[in-house]
Amino acid sequence: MSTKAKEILAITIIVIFCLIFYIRKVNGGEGILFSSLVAWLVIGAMVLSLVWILILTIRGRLISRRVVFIYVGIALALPLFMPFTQRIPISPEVRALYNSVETLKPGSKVLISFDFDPPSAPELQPMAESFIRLCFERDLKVIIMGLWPQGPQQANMALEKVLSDEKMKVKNLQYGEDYVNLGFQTGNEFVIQRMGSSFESMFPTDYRGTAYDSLPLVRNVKNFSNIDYSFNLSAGFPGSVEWVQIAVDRYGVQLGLGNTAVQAPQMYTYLNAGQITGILGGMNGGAEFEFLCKYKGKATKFMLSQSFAHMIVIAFIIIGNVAFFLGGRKSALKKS
Amino acid sequence: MRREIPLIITGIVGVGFVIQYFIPHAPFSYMSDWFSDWFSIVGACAIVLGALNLMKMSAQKVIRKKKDWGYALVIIASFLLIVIIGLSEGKDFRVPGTRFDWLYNYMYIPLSATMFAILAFFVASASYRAFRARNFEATLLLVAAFFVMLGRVPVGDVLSGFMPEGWRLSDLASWVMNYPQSAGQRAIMIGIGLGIVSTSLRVILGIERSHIGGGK
Amino acid sequence: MEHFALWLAAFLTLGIISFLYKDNAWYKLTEAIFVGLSAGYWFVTLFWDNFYGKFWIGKGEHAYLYVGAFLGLLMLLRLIPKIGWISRWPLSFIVGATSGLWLINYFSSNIMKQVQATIFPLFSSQYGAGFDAGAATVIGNLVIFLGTFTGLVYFFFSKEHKGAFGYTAKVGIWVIMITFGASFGYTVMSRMSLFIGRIDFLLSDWLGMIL
Amino acid sequence: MVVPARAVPEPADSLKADSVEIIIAPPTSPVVSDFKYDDGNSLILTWVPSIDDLPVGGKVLSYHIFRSDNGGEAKKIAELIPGANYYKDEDLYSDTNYAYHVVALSSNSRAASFQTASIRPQREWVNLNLKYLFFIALIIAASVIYFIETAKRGKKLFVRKIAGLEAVDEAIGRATEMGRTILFIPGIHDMDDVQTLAAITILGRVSRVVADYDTKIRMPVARSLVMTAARETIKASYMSAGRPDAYNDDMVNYVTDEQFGYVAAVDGIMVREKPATIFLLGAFFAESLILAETGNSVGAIQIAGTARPAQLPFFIAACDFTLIGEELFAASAYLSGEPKQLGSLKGQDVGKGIAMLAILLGVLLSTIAAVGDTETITDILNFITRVFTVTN
Repeated sequence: MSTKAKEILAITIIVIFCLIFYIRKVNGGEGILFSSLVAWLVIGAMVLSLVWILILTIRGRLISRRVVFIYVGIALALPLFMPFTQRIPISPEVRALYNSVETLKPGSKVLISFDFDPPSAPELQPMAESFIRLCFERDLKVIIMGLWPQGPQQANMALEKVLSDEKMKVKNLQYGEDYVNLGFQTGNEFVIQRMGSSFESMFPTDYRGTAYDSLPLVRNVKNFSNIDYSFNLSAGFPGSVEWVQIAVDRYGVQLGLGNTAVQAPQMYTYLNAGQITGILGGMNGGAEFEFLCKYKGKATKFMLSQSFAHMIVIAFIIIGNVAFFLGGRKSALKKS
Repeated sequence: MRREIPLIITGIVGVGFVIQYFIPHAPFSYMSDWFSDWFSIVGACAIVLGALNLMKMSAQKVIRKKKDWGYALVIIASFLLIVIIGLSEGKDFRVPGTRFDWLYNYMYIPLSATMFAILAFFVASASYRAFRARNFEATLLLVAAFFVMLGRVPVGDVLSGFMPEGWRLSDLASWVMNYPQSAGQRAIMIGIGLGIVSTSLRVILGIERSHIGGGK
Repeated sequence: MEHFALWLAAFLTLGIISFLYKDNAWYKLTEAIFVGLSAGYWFVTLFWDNFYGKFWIGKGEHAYLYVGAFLGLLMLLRLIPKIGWISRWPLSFIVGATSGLWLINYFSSNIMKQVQATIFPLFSSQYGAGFDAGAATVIGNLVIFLGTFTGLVYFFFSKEHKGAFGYTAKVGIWVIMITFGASFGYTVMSRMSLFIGRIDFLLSDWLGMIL
Repeated sequence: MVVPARAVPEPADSLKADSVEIIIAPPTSPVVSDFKYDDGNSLILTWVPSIDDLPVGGKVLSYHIFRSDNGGEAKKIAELIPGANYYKDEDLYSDTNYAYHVVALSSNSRAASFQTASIRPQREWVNLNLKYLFFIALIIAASVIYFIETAKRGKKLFVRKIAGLEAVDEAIGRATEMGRTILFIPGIHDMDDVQTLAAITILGRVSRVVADYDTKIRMPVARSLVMTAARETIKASYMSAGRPDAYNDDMVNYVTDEQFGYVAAVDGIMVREKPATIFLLGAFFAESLILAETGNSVGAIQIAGTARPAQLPFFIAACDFTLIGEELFAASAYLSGEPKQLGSLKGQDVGKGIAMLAILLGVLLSTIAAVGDTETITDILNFITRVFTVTN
């Protein structure tokens, strides 16, 4: 069979597979969960095949990129079907953040800035959800804004998710009194700077177009001095660096950060200097925070995939190095 | 003159923006705010040039029936589609429920999020190929990556569970992040600062002039 | 419409993923859609947010905005080949302003502040446990001090990396390598989670396979 | 300036009708003074807290600040926590007179201070807080200029080899031999980023060689302004190589401003055109590894450089040569080989020398001060710290 025919066959199979499952979903089909026996068998098969690859590599046959890709795909997808949970140790910076929110008095005003867009949502959205949930549980008032255009949209998605919970419905939280979404404003760090004198000048209306004055929650909020705590969910510029440099350094705001794992290392300098109260770094930080909030959200669910992916990457680094040392240094150095 | 005027503009404007840092008095105190606004407006005008270029290149492909001209046609069509919808919808084009928002949610997000996400695969293949203990430097890189990677997931602490509290892999990872990592970052940052000062100075002094079609 | 939207999103998602296998017609199609769509997206966004939102709305109140519009207009003169060279003026204006702003901002944030942050006593009286303990902190402080110092030696351009100077520079590059390793290790995690998000879309939102 | 201004959840404005009134002493000696080195829009108010404001068992629950504009009615402008003894009032006008008084509140009584004198905020022309920063900047800038001038007068300056830059000629030569294109990616930021500027200046050198060798160069960009600047640059290189006819505007083309849309297109170009040499220089974000890995998979020689520390490890992993941070900015000077450009690198070294000296002295002195506590050493240390502290 020619490559082309194989490709067409593969695509046809995938399309049929998708159609079957889609129809199943539309007809109310439930999700699939492996039994632990199946899960262990899958893991065993993966480990065995990795060993086989190791043997192949030692014999001098370097595997191609595509094989690595397939392993990553499997390592990320299959754990979502597995019934395992793992113990999550809590790092001090996450606990510090949790504690600083916990010590706020009920009724305190918390400002949350959503400075990310959909591509970073897998990491930051779970943090947003559990943070908002924690605020509502402790009767804190939530003020939302965004320095990225898509931020407030992400905030609305998080709010919708949190408010749909039975526990929250009982509280009967009202828009404008218990929480408010001020929307997006262009101007990057200048927005923070100008908020230092007046929130209203930057957000004359909320995202719905309601005037700032007619929102009971923020009517008396002039600037940062009326905010008790702020939390910044950031995936880059403008984001955490600007919040620390302007809101914290100039206006003395208490700030906690939720960062993508890429950005988090740079923020440790601020943590050490005492400029921020804590950091949630990446999905791991999100999962730890969910654990402290006693809530099982997406970060916890995704952590297993995450751990698997890590193990796969480490396995491939080991395989690469074993090949390098055993299989003759020169041949291994050539590009695979 | 065609060469001198741009150089003079660069020099004067450059010096002006350095000086404004030291002068709290208006109008100097507004200069950086102003520049940020000016730049957004210039950017909005300049994208016309870019868009026209994209259309021209694609149209040329279609007209000359070059290889893959069909895809060039798709570029033109999708560009025009979103521009016409976006401009006709007025300034609230982003509000949920608009057609622009639909395009954004069901086409733009999947595309950009997936392109970003395939990075996961490239990270793995780069690790497999590049992280080899070729020499001492590469080994250090590898070892640091290894510890931080393991220390940042729960598995790491399970593996090092035999160590007393405070000495586990996650603690080691934090230590590496806080100390050696900070040190390296700092050296790099100071270096970058100096590089930027010197490059900017060369530009302001007119020694570096290639960006305006310089040469001698 | 809901069904169509989901399938469309899935079609585009899989189209991009197919690039991992090889360059193919499906990817080329998604790529073309992506390029056209995103260029248009930015065109519309810049028009409404920057030109309309910033300039058109604000011009009455803030006369200085006309300067931006004027520079933008000069930029557009490029479209007329004969006087296209005038567009070098706004370009030099932007380059000048950028150089000036960055020169002083980076001088203060990257040089002054980092140097100031590195001035600290090597011995501290606050001890924690384990890696936070006294010894680890003292060693850590030493590492920061020596690492920053030797790292700077590595970047020296005026001297060949030879002799004692060469050894110091060597230590510098070691510290920099550890820095890169650590950032890499930290980054791997983030990159993995991105794809988990897409799998969640495909398997959960689209096909309903995950609980 | 960190102002300990935080809202007190329960304002004591509405006095509770408690049976026993808790009497407190008023805050004393309120003084208002101009906040230095601003555009005449802030004042700073200080006072001595009430003697009943104690850290433990204090009776003062909060302070309220009142302000009267041009002798008008005094209005409450802020509520502060106990222990506060100063307040910075911002957003004022330099043509208005302001007077203040401070009120201490217990749970059911209040005690007001005297009113301060009435003053106007002053506008200053020079921010003297930045004098040390100015001097150090001046020294570094002066040494850059000094070395440039020295070089102009013909003095030979030594600059060590930078591996990534030594490889540039070879990389271009390779593309010429193979008859393939050179791909130049200037990052995804606009012209308002000095990294992009650095990339464009390097492009000037690279395209000069390209023009000499008659190699093909391809440069897709993500910003319209970068497109314009890059065209000017390449055109100038072809002119100075004496081959203006060989230049074509299509060498540089705009793709899209969107980060990943751009990546998708560049990846496509890489796998279809299989360039022999790829330059990745400028401001890069998450796309760095996607580009570098795809480039690697088509077997191109890759020279990368950025000042984004987070992306450098990926370039190191996937590219043949990487310019780390400062090296990116040194590249165009180095490649030009012009003495005056090299002079500027010497100037940078002076800056590094100052930084290293300050760090060395600072760490040494602060360690001695922490152990021995000698007054002179503490004084010197404080001076060094003050020199490098930036206050706005």
